[in-house]
Amino acid sequence: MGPNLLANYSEAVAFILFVIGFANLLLQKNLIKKIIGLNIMDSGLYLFLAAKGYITGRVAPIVVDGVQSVEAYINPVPSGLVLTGIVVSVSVTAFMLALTVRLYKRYHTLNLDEISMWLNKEGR
Amino acid sequence: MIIFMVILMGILMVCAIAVTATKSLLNSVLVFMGFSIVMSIIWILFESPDLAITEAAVGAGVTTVLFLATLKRIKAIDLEENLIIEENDQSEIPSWAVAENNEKVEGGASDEL
Amino acid sequence: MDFVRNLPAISILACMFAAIISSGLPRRAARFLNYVLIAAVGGMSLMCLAYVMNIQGSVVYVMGKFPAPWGNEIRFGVLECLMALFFSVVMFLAVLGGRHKMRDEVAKGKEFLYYVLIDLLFSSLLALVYTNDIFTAYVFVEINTIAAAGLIVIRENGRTIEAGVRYMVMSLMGSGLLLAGIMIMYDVTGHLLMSNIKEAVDQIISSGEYYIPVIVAIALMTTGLCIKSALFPFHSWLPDAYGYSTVSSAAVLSSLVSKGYIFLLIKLFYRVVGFEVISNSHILRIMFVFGLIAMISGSVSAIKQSDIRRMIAFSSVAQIGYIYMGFGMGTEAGMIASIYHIMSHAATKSMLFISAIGLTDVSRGSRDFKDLTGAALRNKVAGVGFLVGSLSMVGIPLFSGFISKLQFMNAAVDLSLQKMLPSLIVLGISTILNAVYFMKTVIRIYTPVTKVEGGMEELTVMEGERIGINGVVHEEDRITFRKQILYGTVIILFILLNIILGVFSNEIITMIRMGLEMFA
Amino acid sequence: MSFKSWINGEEDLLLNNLKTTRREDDHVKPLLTDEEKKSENSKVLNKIYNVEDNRRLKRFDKTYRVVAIVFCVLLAAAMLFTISYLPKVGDPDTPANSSVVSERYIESGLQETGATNIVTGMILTYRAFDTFGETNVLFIATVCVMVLLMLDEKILEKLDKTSDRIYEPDYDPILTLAAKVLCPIILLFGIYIVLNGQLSPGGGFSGGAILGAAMILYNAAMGFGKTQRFFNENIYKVAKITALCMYGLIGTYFYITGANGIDNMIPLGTVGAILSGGIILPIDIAVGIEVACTMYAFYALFRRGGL
Repeated sequence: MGPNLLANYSEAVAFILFVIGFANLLLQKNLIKKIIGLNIMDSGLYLFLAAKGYITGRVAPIVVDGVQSVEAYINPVPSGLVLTGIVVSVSVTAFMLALTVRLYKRYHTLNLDEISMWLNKEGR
Repeated sequence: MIIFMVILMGILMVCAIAVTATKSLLNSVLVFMGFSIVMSIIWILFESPDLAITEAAVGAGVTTVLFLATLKRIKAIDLEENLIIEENDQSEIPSWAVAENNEKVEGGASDEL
Repeated sequence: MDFVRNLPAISILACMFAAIISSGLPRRAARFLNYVLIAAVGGMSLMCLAYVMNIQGSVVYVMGKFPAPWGNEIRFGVLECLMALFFSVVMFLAVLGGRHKMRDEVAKGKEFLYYVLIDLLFSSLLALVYTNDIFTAYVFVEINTIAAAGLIVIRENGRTIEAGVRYMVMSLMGSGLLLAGIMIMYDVTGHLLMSNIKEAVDQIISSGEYYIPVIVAIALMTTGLCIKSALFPFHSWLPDAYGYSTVSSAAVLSSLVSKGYIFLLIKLFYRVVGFEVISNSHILRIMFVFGLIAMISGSVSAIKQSDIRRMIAFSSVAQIGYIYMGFGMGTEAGMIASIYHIMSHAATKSMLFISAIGLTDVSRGSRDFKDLTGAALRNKVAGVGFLVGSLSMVGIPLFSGFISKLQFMNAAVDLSLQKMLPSLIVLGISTILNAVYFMKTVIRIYTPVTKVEGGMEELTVMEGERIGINGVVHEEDRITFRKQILYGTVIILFILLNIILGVFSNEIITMIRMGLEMFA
Repeated sequence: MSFKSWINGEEDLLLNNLKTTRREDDHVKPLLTDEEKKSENSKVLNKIYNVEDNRRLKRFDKTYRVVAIVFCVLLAAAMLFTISYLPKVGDPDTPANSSVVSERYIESGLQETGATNIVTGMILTYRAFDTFGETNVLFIATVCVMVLLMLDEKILEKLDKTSDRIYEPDYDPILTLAAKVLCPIILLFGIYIVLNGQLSPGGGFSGGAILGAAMILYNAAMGFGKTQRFFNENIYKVAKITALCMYGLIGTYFYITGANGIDNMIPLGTVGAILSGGIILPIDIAVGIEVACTMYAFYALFRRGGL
């Protein structure tokens, strides 16, 4: 075990969230919950990245009063990446929800196992 | 500050586990909305106001609305299904024998969607 | 600066523009734009290939005015241009080959959306091939995933939608792991550009600080891409997705989409972490084992199928196993064999899917083996296409599959004993299994129906109807070359492509070797 | 016209005007007689209640669960192990925080991009290609949702006449009034955020999402009829394509001129004014329109099946 676990508690939380979301994605039968799990997984990752960019005692990277020294602002790169990531995850969520609606219309269930049962009955 | 952060992180974890544990889908969607709002507060604490605005608008706003719209849509499909079964008792015909697009024809002018 | 250097960037942007504009165009215009676009991109890639062959080196192109490590950049050498050219050729043929089925398969008002999806998929493939920025790669991986899922579900029936859900769930797990890896990598190196990351990684390896995070990050990224490219335990979505989607989608998905991820993986190995680092870690060994398992299990599942398209789909699982086995060998020869196999498999598999549709067309749409009896005699072109594809898959000389198997054998012989023996044995077994299921099909489709005697009760209702009492095949069940000139031409072009890959294999392998040298 | 075919079950007016005759190569089993159906049903039932089969399935399910849980636990352990070796949070000297990359973004970002908000400046100029890709992710997601949920124009009209209330409340005075009061404010706030992207937190994506949320609220309160007066499918198409093309053209101009060493003709403007930031402001506006359209389109497609 390395030395920094306690100092990095926010990252630990982030990755625990990631794993919770991942487990939801793997284990939940219900599609809606799977999708929520996906969102939690992504949020965990973004939390990790945002925590990485944070530097104690510095402020948000918006230039005020012409101060442009590195010592004044936090790292702007992670914020940009997370911004991209959030937009990606909302698109994915919308697409998955649309798939869910169609599946429900066809099979009247949200449970993936039952759906595969129907498919088995259809003979594959 | 650190204590506040720790508390918020704790709420995040509780929300994440609660989503898994709740039976009702509506509840889990609402809990997820709470999760997003807590997340946006955390981002303010991490000095990323851009993310906080985006998360509040996208995560707590639009995503939740989409989830709720889906749930409502699903409920509507269920209602139609019940109507159909009551009107003409077709339940013994396995629905897999009916091609996808004429599923709802029996219901007459039922409201598809 | 030479104008040619702008072409890769222009080709990516042109694809995006075409997609955006197509979303407001009627069906025919969107289709025409799509064809023009793919042909133009092919031409541009050819020009780039000639250019980099001429200057014997790779070119870095900065997107915007800010140089590395601040801005995005793309980078192209021989291998990238070759791949782009090849992708556009296969894409063009696959899209053309499925054109006559489009009306049956895609709902009426949605055909233009199909072309939007194809355009964007193509742009993301090109971007994955050319990019030199790891986060750009992530964004385009997502575009690729969503576009591929859209191509699966555009044929709206229950199975494709279910397969689409499974595909998305799998892929999103993969994307999550990939993103986690990228983030840890960014954290310990401070860069997002591949070349800069490599410098930082070299420093980390020599100094030893942050060694564990780097290894974990590589493992996460590799796992993510393996999941996305349907390596063995993660292939559950694949047969339904390939088996029930539209023809062009199946051809494009099997031959190009997973290959885009695999190409990104190669890039990761060579350009981000360096091949020495990766071959000293255990990651390659794990990949090797999974590749071997995939080769066997994919073939075994394919033998069990009675549905021709699902059989071809399962064969894809086995072929992806081949590619990962080549990576797992950990030598340059193995890598070259894998890259060659990417091309040969892409050319062959899309041809198989497209000829399979020709065969099922003349069997009243049935895809069951029983109903396919004699299909090759009713549709000669498709039959020849399927025959050539099967021969190439099994590894008969003159066709591309033979060369890739030869390359794998050559690469395997140089390995240490504990890797050589399993790879040679599994290659042999897998070839036999390939032969079993492909030749079974070929024999079945070339068996004339009229010769079935006394076995009438074995035939299905449909077949009985078709054969009639005298065993005469109805005229409308025959498809001649003259009826479907476009389809026939596409099959012939595919056969030519396969033979070109087989005959000019030396030149192509030289190019791949050259490309790998200038890759890092 | 199609009434007869509807009676015969060949065409479904409620759905996508699809012919419901089976598509040719779907290989649906031929229609069964009653007895065959019964035997088929019993076969299915036998399969479902087959103890042996079920046991196998259950065993598979159990192993799957165990393997998945073990994998997740291992993943969590590996992650925590990794984190313990990562640099500390909040430390200014980590490789990421002290690298030349962020240094230049902060130190000369203002001069090179003209944006006070360094994050917006970074994603729209330094890493512009990423962001264009991201906009395309949104675009392709709309396309896919349209593939799945869009219904035909005729069916939509018919549906609207019969049953708008299933999706919308009839006339809810509280909701309507609240929407009347809130919508203008939210819209103004969204426009403010879009236009001030280069100066203050926000930018095209967040502002666009807020605009989209306002439109969703208006729609939820007033119904589709009223929304369509100012935002229907044609306007949506024109707005979306124009915005994306504008972004694409500006982006392409920026990439090509930048890479070939040609000077950029777009002036950076005075720092701190609204009209500053060179390419950032027009891109922000384009992105804002695109995101707002996309968010609203998602909602409309989910609720109604069309815009």
